[in-house]
Amino acid sequence: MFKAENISKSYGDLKVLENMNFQVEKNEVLAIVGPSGVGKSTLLKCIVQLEKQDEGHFYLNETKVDEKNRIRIGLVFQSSSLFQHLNVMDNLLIAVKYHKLYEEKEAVKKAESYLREFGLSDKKSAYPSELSGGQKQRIAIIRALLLNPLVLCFDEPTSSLDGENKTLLIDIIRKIKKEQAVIVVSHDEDLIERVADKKVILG
Amino acid sequence: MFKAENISKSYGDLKVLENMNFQVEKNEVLAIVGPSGVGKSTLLKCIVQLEKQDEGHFYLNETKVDEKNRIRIGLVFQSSSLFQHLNVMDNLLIAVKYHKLYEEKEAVKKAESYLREFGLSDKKSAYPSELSGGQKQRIAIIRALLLNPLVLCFDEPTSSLDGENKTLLIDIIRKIKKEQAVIVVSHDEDLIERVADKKVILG
Amino acid sequence: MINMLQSSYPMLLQGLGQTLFYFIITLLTSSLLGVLVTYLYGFRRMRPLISFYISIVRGTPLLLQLIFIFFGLPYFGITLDRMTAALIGFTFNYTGYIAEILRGGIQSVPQDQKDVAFVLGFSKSYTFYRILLPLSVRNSFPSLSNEVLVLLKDTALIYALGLSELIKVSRTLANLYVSATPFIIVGLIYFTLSIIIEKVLKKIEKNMRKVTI
Amino acid sequence: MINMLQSSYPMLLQGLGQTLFYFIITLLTSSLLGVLVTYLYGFRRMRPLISFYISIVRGTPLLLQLIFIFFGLPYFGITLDRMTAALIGFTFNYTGYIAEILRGGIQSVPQDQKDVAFVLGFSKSYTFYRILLPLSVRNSFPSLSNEVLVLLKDTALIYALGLSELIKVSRTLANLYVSATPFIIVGLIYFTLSIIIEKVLKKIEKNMRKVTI
Amino acid sequence: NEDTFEALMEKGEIVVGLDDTFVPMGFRNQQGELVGFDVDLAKEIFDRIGITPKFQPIDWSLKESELNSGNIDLIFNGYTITDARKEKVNFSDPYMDNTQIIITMASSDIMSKEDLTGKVVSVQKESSAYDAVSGEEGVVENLKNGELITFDSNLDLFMDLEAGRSDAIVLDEVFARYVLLSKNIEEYRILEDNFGQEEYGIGFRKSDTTLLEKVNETLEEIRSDGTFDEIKKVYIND
Ligand SMILES: Nc1ncnc2c1ncn2[C@@H]1O[C@H](COP(=O)(O)OP(=O)(O)OP(=O)(O)O)[C@@H](O)[C@H]1O
Ligand SMILES: Nc1ncnc2c1ncn2[C@@H]1O[C@H](COP(=O)(O)OP(=O)(O)OP(=O)(O)O)[C@@H](O)[C@H]1O
Ligand SMILES: [Mg+2]
Ligand SMILES: [Mg+2]
Repeated sequence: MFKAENISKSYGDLKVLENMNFQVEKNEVLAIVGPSGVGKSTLLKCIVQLEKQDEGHFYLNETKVDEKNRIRIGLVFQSSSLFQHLNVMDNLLIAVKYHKLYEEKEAVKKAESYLREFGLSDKKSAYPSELSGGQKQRIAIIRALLLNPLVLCFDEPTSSLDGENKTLLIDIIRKIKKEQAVIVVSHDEDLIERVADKKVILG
Repeated sequence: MFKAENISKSYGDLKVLENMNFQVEKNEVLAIVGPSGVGKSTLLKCIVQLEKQDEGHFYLNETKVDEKNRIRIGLVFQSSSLFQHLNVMDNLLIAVKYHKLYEEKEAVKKAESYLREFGLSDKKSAYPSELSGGQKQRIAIIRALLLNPLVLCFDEPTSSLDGENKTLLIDIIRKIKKEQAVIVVSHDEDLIERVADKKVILG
Repeated sequence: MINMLQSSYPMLLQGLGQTLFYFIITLLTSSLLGVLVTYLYGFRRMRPLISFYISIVRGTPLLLQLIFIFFGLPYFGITLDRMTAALIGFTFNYTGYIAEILRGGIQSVPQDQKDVAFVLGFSKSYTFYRILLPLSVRNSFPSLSNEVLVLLKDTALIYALGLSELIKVSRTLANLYVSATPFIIVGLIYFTLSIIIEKVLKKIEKNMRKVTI
Repeated sequence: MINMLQSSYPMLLQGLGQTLFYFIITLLTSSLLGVLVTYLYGFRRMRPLISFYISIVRGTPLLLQLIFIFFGLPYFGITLDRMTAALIGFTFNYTGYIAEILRGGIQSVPQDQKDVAFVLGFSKSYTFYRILLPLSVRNSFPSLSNEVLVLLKDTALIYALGLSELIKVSRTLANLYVSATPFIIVGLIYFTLSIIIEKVLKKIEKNMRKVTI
Repeated sequence: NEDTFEALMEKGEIVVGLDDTFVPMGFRNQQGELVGFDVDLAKEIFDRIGITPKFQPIDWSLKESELNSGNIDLIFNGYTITDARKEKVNFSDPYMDNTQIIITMASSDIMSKEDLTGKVVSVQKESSAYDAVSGEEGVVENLKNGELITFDSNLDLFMDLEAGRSDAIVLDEVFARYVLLSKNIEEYRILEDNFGQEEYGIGFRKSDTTLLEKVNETLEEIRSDGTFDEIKKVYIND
């Protein structure tokens, strides 16, 4: 389903990724672990083409990842970045609407159901600056989930989540992996243990 | 040493903190725990006077916390906010220099020793935008430590830290608490267990 | 002064009408085109051309631009009537300044906002229209307001094309009455207009700021 | 044209000197005062006063401001010589515009930067000088550049006080030679000056941008 | 407001206000020196009175403000005598006549004032041409759109005439003759009709009566001894 072949990446003199190879299939959760600063986020940025790797290629269903098919790969950033000028609902729907994934009504229904699940129903019309750290993180996760990507990458998804929300996320990951390949970057050993099917260790 | 008396705070209709009371002494680490969105960060912001509580007062060594003595209380934010236009070293030194806590030379030495401890010696002249999540978090922690506050508050200090760095931070907290009162907000049960002397549970 | 007002108000009114006409049309055309130019600046290949255009606009006085369009173009076989020449000149000029302000606003949109738009798969135009432009306008609103208020007064330059507006009327009246009072009157008219425009702009700014960053 | 240049370059040179004199002095004074006004805007009690000042500056044409200072102030017992009146007028005006641009730049500094400065116990002035101002200048640099380049050309308005600079020289020459060529020459001089200033500004901007946000 | 003559004599300097772009009355030559008929005449007059003239260029629109605020002591630059101005300033005896002439392209079918009906006519703003044309009844209303176009400078008039946007222009004969020197005069037509004659005078503050008398006396002297015509010959070719 998704494959990384000989990926290398440097920032100036700093070699961050060197000749990385891994593969992840539908129904699998791949965990990427390693000490802080080793290049985990950089790898995810390369996967979604936000950074260009110096060498190697990624493949999605046997096709090289490029401008066209990269949008089938989702990423939840380490610092959950919501659009500052949009409220929660608009943040959730803007991409869904743009890609016309489903009808507006259905999109709203899906978004609302996720919000309910994560206990955020009362924050629908709040702006990002009015949310707590964990609330922002959950909204960013929901936004990625709504897009139904083929591969979904999470960068430290539980960094601001309490136990209950973490369990909820784990349940969701277990559910979506049936249709999607999932990549999780985290320092949270408990999380890794509970969801990961395989592991890549960096550094 | 530090005391919170009848603290209440609302955002509009949303009651976030209600009649909170707690106390923390030198040689103590107070943990504040509770689900995401319950008001932990809000409480810390009130402590450093970044937000004004609606009711109640904080006391530092029996004096009300106000514009004058609030600067003896340190806070490491949940999303580690470094000054964008300053490199790591300048970020670390700007406040120390401003408050003329120690001589420039000594300050640099201290900063360098912390950077070494946290494995960041090679990032001295990097800008925040060139750092990883965990690196930023560690710099923000070092900046707070250098200021030697009477009370030091941490908001999710390990959210992006790997095991090794977390242990390092725990050691440091144990060391500084001899001179300072420490307040830690975290969802990381392992961290709380290892450092907390007492707990306040919100929500 | 009251006396002078009474006998010259038709002229003043007409001058005011002209001032407002050129102000409003230019504001509309150059805002729209300014946004377009800012958008095109996002394409690497367009940059040299746009930079060149901006250099011309900012490198020569608006007055000379107007004079060139009106008196110079006829030598190249293009003879425009006064109104068209004035509107083209103003639009040409203000589009450049507004585009430059918006470019600045976009540069100060935090990188993470741009990254998210990219990862969500938004096209360049959608990112521009839904993310960059709104944040940029918010960032640079005071500068844009400056520009709007300067435009109001720059319309006075149409005198060079033989058109008549407030300042010109005041000069004519000053000459006629051999008195500086018309300048004071026109100053007050400008001031009143500006205060109204400023109020409107502040209201817009406040509405945008409700959503804090 | 070459011929004309040869015989009239002393006049052009003198006009250029005057233009640059008023440009440079005003740039310096109004940048400094603009920063000061922006700083004072941080104090709630100063705001009404500053807003009023900005309204006056933006609400009336610079030309009228100059005329008022030179011809109006003597009625209040303050008589200034031409140069002083011109410099005061320009500084008064540009300080307002620059302050407004910087205020915008400060508004778009992310809240977290302001929060950190507060928690680190920085005084208002230190926060302004070390955090807000640098970030604001970076945010609003293209708008500031616009202002600098407009100033270069606005210096032409000193003709109202009987002072002479490039545009005035071009008028004189145009009358002398009964030709529009002097306008073209002066246009080219402005353009060259602007290109140089723009280059310098771009360099500064790039240096600031090296440090990406 | 008092008579400043004594004070001026004491200072030994008198400030002459002029528009230094007004060819051929007062302008700058290639070297940037102020020259012109009025400049030379002023030098001659004040030489004889025994006071040094200092020439101060001014914005023509603000001439009376300059005079009354004391920045300049007199207005001396092809300053047309009008009734409105007489209320604000004192004029010397007129020293020169000027006609407001009408110029068209030679190919134009405009032959007389009457032919201006429905045409575009331009004049310089705030000029005596403007006053003359708009002062004549039944002229402006009959122009195209019922308006008289005004431009910043007299040179603009020629440019607009050549561009074909203006059908006729009205301006000072003194200036027009100077301009036509450097153009091909065959391409233009100066109509027989004109918009009247006017006189140039020197403007003084109302209170400066002594100065006015002195200047009038000296002016008369200069006329009668032939110096006036000598100066005129240098700048104005009839
Ligand atoms: N734009 C950049 N310029 C230079 N160096 C960079 C840049 N971005 C990242 N780096 C460096 O690359 C290395 C890898 O960064 P990355 O963010 O991938 O780490 P990470 O594994 O995600 O760490 P963490 O667990 O702390 O988030 C770090 O040492 C970082 O300093
Ligand atoms: N500026 C604001 N306006 C309105 N509501 C706010 C604002 N800031 C925070 N809130 C709300 O106040 C509540 C408490 O927020 P706070 O950031 O203190 O939570 P927290 O306990 O730190 O959560 P987390 O563990 O997710 O960081 C949240 O429900 C949040 O939505
Ligand atoms: Mg990372
Ligand atoms: Mg929090």
